[in-house]
Amino acid sequence: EPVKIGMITTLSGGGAGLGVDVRDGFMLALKQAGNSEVELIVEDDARKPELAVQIADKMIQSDKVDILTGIIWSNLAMAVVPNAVNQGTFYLSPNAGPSALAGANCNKNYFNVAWQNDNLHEAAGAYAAEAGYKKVFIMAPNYPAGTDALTGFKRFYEGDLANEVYTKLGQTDYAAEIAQIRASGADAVFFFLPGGMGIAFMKQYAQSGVELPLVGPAFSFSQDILGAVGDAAIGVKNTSQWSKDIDNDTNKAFVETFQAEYGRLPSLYASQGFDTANLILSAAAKADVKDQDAFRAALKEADFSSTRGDFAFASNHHPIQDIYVREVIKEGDTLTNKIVGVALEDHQDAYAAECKM
Amino acid sequence: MQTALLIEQILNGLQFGVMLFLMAAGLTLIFGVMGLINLAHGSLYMIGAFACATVAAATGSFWLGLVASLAAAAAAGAIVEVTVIRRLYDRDHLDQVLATFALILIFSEGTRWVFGSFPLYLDIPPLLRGALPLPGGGAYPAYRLAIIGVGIAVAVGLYLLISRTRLGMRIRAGESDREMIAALGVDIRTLYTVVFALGAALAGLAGALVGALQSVQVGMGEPVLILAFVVIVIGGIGSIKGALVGAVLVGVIDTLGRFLLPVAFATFMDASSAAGIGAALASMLIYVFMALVLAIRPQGLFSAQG
Amino acid sequence: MMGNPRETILNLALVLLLAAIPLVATGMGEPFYVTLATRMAILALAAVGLNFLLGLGGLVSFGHAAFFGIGGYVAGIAATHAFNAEPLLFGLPGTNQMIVIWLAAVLLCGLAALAIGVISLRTSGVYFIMITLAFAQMIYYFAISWPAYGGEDGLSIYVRNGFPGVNTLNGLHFFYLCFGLLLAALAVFSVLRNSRFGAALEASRQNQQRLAAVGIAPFRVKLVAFAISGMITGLAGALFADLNRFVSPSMLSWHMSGELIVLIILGGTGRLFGPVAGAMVYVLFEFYLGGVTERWQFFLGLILLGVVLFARGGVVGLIAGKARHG
Amino acid sequence: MAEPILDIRNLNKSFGALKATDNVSLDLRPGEIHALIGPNGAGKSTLIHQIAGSLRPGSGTIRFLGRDIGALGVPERTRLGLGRTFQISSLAPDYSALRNVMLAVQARQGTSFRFVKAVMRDRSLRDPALEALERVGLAERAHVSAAELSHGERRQLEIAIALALGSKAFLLDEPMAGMGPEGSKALTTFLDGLRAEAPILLVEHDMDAVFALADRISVLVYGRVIATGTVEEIRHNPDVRQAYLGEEG
Amino acid sequence: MMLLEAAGLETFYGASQALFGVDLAVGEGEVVALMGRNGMGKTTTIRSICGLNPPRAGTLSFAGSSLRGLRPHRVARLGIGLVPEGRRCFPNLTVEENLTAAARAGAWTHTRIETLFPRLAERRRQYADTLSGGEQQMLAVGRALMTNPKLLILDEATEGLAPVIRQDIWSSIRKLKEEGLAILVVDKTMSELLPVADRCVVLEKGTTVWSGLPEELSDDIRNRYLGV
Ligand SMILES: Nc1ncnc2c1ncn2[C@@H]1O[C@H](COP(=O)(O)OP(=O)(O)OP(=O)(O)O)[C@@H](O)[C@H]1O
Ligand SMILES: Nc1ncnc2c1ncn2[C@@H]1O[C@H](COP(=O)(O)OP(=O)(O)OP(=O)(O)O)[C@@H](O)[C@H]1O
Ligand SMILES: [Mg+2]
Ligand SMILES: [Mg+2]
Repeated sequence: EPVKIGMITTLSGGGAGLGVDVRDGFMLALKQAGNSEVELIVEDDARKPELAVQIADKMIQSDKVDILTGIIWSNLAMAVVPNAVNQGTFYLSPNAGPSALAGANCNKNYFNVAWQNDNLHEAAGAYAAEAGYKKVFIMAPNYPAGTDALTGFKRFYEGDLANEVYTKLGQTDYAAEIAQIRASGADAVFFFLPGGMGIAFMKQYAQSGVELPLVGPAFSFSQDILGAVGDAAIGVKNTSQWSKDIDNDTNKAFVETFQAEYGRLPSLYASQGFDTANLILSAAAKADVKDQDAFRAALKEADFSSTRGDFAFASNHHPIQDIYVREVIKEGDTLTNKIVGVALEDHQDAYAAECKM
Repeated sequence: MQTALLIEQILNGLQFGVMLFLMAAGLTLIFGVMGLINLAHGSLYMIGAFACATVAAATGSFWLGLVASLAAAAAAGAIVEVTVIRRLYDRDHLDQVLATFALILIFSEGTRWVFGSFPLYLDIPPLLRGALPLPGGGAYPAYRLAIIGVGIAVAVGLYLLISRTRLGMRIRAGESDREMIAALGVDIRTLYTVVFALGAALAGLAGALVGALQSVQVGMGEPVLILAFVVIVIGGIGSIKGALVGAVLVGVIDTLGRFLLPVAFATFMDASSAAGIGAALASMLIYVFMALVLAIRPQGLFSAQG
Repeated sequence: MMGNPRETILNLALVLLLAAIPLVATGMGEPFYVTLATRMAILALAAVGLNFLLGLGGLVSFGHAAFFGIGGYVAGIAATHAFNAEPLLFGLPGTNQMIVIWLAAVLLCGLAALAIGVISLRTSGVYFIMITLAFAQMIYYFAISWPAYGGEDGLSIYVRNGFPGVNTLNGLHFFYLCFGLLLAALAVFSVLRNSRFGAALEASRQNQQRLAAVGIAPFRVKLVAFAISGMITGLAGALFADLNRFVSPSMLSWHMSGELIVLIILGGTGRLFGPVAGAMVYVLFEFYLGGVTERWQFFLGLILLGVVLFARGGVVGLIAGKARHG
Repeated sequence: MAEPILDIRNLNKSFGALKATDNVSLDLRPGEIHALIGPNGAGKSTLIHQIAGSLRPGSGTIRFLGRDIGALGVPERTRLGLGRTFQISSLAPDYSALRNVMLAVQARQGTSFRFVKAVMRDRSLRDPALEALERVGLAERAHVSAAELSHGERRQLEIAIALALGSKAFLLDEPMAGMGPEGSKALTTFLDGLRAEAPILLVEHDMDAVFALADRISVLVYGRVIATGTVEEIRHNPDVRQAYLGEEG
Repeated sequence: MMLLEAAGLETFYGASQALFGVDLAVGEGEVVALMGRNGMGKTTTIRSICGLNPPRAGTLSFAGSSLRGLRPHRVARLGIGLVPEGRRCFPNLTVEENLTAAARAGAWTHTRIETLFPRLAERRRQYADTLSGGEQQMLAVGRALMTNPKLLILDEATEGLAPVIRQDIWSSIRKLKEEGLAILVVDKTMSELLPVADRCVVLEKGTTVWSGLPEELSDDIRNRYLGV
């Protein structure tokens, strides 16, 4: 009997690029494995929590899926995951990793195959410390993921803060913040501004004449939006658990086949989708998904070859992995990233202790 | 806190305001003057940005892109007017709400269908790159100055068109009584198609100009829509002057709020919470302002008459 | 007075259809359709509340998500406190009793509506649309950035709240609870519409000057209507949170307000069953198209456009013909 | 002389530089029709608006039934017993003629915050409304919506609504306007009878009606009362002839 | 040939029929009075002519070309100027703008209108919705004249005007007639209407029941159809 997987992801509206990449990465893995042992249903959540809940209910109750996956955004994950896992379905997160699900509300049926939300920011903090910045200006949108980002950064950064600024979610004009940056006497800027916010900030920052070094998590420099940011991004350091130049066979093959299949370079989201699919395939090869305990144990082993190289689950089912520092470069006409160092090795999130599982 | 920074932020607020006006300009015409509730304004804005980005990428010229944005948005506007809006003039305003809501869905998905799911690249033209030095140190991006210029030019142009030309009078007359203006020999139907297309073109122009500063992606029009309505309503429906003043007030208040509120809170709480709470209040600020204005002046600051 | 006979038949058909979906679905072992029907009933209930204001009073509130969301948060917060056994306010405990939650939601939304109404009703027309939006946006941004109850991530209700004598965890039971409330709200709507108050409210939509000149203060009429409307929508919000076992600021967003308006226009503005028809059609389309194509929103847009252009008076208008006023 | 029902003292109102009401004093006594005439734009409607409460006077007092009503809003004044018609018909367009009048009846009964009983089955609303329609000769058109009535019929409906309010004084702003010759004649007869029920302040340009009905006439020019008197006095007043009547009179 | 000719007009409001066969003709330079009690179809007839409520049956021509199927602005541009029932000035435009919006080249200009109605000159910059009723009426007449029509249609154009002004308007009508303008007029004051009119057309329940010279208007007809 095939494993039935339901993918709920964002395929329309502003954040659709992320969902498309996750889906495409996921499908690529399935295709390479030969599609017979899994059945995949994909639906668009339009980035609305209520709709995501409805689709999840449908997939669980009507399609009787064994595994759910696909959600991009923390707030949608918070809406869907607790209910789904309570109904006895597995949930494998290919992107969002809100702290609640890593800590107090962790669940045996919930696995995160990407990162805990704080991870990349923590790495950025570590990098900033290592690079010797003394006074960093930090900035994120005013919502839980933004607060987590700054908290994560501060957890590993050791110097002073020039200022800590929360912007409005969805803000597109950063003239006021840039003026503050200029006046703050900072020696570097850390920012977490996902999606269009980051593109807007980068463009405006480049024009402003302020030339402080920028550090950020990979989200504003991933392959899906680098093209839109343009040359303004060149030279920026960003932290990621994945990069297209990670040197292992799986990754090389992944980048190559992805490009051949879809005509574009993969982003970290695509790699996460790809890894998630391979994790499921690896578990399905060992255990029947109907035997939940066995299947869970098989997942837990994470016995698949990840595009990131070493990959293991911590006790709270969140990754233990290396997080790299990348730099944006131009290869021919394309902007892309190159690894320039490792920020944190075998890094695990800070919430595992709160997880009683 | 330095005075220089405060002054710079006030200037930033002013320029943000003019930019807001530019984003709202098409809507002042379609909603303010023609009296149509057009929720698809943001979509027209998006179309302008996408057209500009595509043509600029293909030809390497931002300016050709700008022309394309005007043409594409105007064409979209004309098509929408002829196929949809025209049938709704003598209906309830609510039908316009539903129809233009449907148009948002169609335009957003249609754009994604054609252009894919990833943000497009659109950069400012080389001519306007870089920053001009400000007296007293600091620098001001040339492109932003250009936007201020265009915004003010559009404001003046619209003002003259609406209040000084016979065309403007006929448009306004059509808003209050279409049947009567037709009975006086004015082809109001064609006129409205043209004006709607003009409003759309302005939305498209704003999309291209502002898009170069922000991100060109599906959904970029949504926040613009709400902001544009806010600006127009604060200013008083139908008044170009009001829209400009409203936009500048919103721009300044929003900018200063973002800047000052966290500082103010930091005087009596720790920096991190102050940043959070200050920012939370700042994001509510323009709505608080709008509610205040309307509570005191239910017709906005400058309603069309007076 | 009743509308035309065709409308009455259509209304009956809608009620029966909605009531039957969950039974049939359960019979066929498709529990999800119970959830879908519950969603229809709850959205219809929320829209009935708005229809009261918008359809009868002609007051287009673009901020009803505020009440929907407040209702939802009442349920979410009460349940969370009950779940964690932390006291809520002034030592009051949280609760997982729906009745208490409903009362609290209705009360709070009524008060909020009075407060918002007192200021908003000074304006009219498009200004009213925008000022109600402004209040909803304030609450929305507050909810997003206020960390205590999850901010944008929202708040999960781990166990659906209870109702004496009903197993709310059973989808069918929960559906009929919601359905019952919907019917009650429709009854309230219908009675109010035909009452003296309803007459005054409808007159205030048509001509306020006239209403004032016969000696009825339009402001008071509208304020009461606003409060009633907010209370009904708030109740729906509490149910919605329980349906999703989750509440988040997206319930407060302007999209939600817009969606409620769309439901009403789609069904038929001011029609007793407009919201019901609208909710059923909208949820169905959203669900089916979503399953068929990734581009579902495009086609949803086309369908909605078709309805506005070719079905005057929404779905109910299309089937039952023009509304009549006595 | 009987105590005036409506007593206006030294009323002033300006729009910018324009004095629309310039120190106007006049009164309305029981049983009389007091006509208010004057050139277009003299300030007659403005005065009516101030009395009815839809416009705030700049200064001056308005007493009704012995009480200063200056601070009251439109609905309160109507409930006290000031009924008015609009120069340009103001009706609830979707409602039938009958429901338009029923609204007035319900307002008169002060029962607009009743939420249960259905109005259409309520004889206590319907009967008085029908009666009022009958009195103005519109009973046949009771079930036609106001939007579908012809101009003249709408004018009749305005009067019916004022009647249904059971007012203690009427403010009628050009009731004859839009009525055909037949309608004007009928309305003249009707108003003649109405004065026994309640006195009328009548603004009208139809001099046949004014001369036939008025007990007293006040003439307003540029916001100021230039003359008050009986029909004969006004007819022969040279100032009035020049400013207003022309060859008529 | 008649300037305006209408025969057998049948017009509907939605499903309800208001005109059941109206015949009407206005010759060059002629003043025709359209009469009938309230609700008999005078305004509907005018709306049909102007293309605002296109008739479903009947013939309708102006200066030799058919008006059937023409949109209102086309009809107006052929030379029909309308002073509608209830004034319908554009409230959000000033007096001056109201006139300008309607203007088409010809003998009538702002100056001439302001000589005809000095009151409008005084109120030039005032918004139309704050004008007194009579001032609005003057504006509506002025606005129609600004289109420089060949046929002027006045639907109760003297309603609400003070006697002196009304007399002015009637004398203007006479003057306009002398200048060769054709006029179709609805008015309730028969004593002023009949002396100016060349011909009368009487409507009853949406049909033309009588037409002829003013002096032929017998007491019987007045009684039966006009109620006087
Ligand atoms: N809101 C306003 N702003 C400016 N002027 C106004 C306003 N309202 C009225 N007026 C002016 O005040 C004057 C008096 O107007 P009012 O309507 O009272 O005249 P009236 O005597 O009723 O005339 P009519 O007989 O023509 O109806 C007019 O000249 C009018 O233009
Ligand atoms: N908008 C409308 N919808 C439906 N019926 C209408 C409408 N307007 C007028 N009617 C009806 O058409 C008939 C003719 O009305 P019309 O307005 O032409 O009369 P009229 O002769 O101009 O009357 P008046 O002297 O009162 O202005 C009337 O019975 C009227 O009720
Ligand atoms: Mg007047
Ligand atoms: Mg008429």
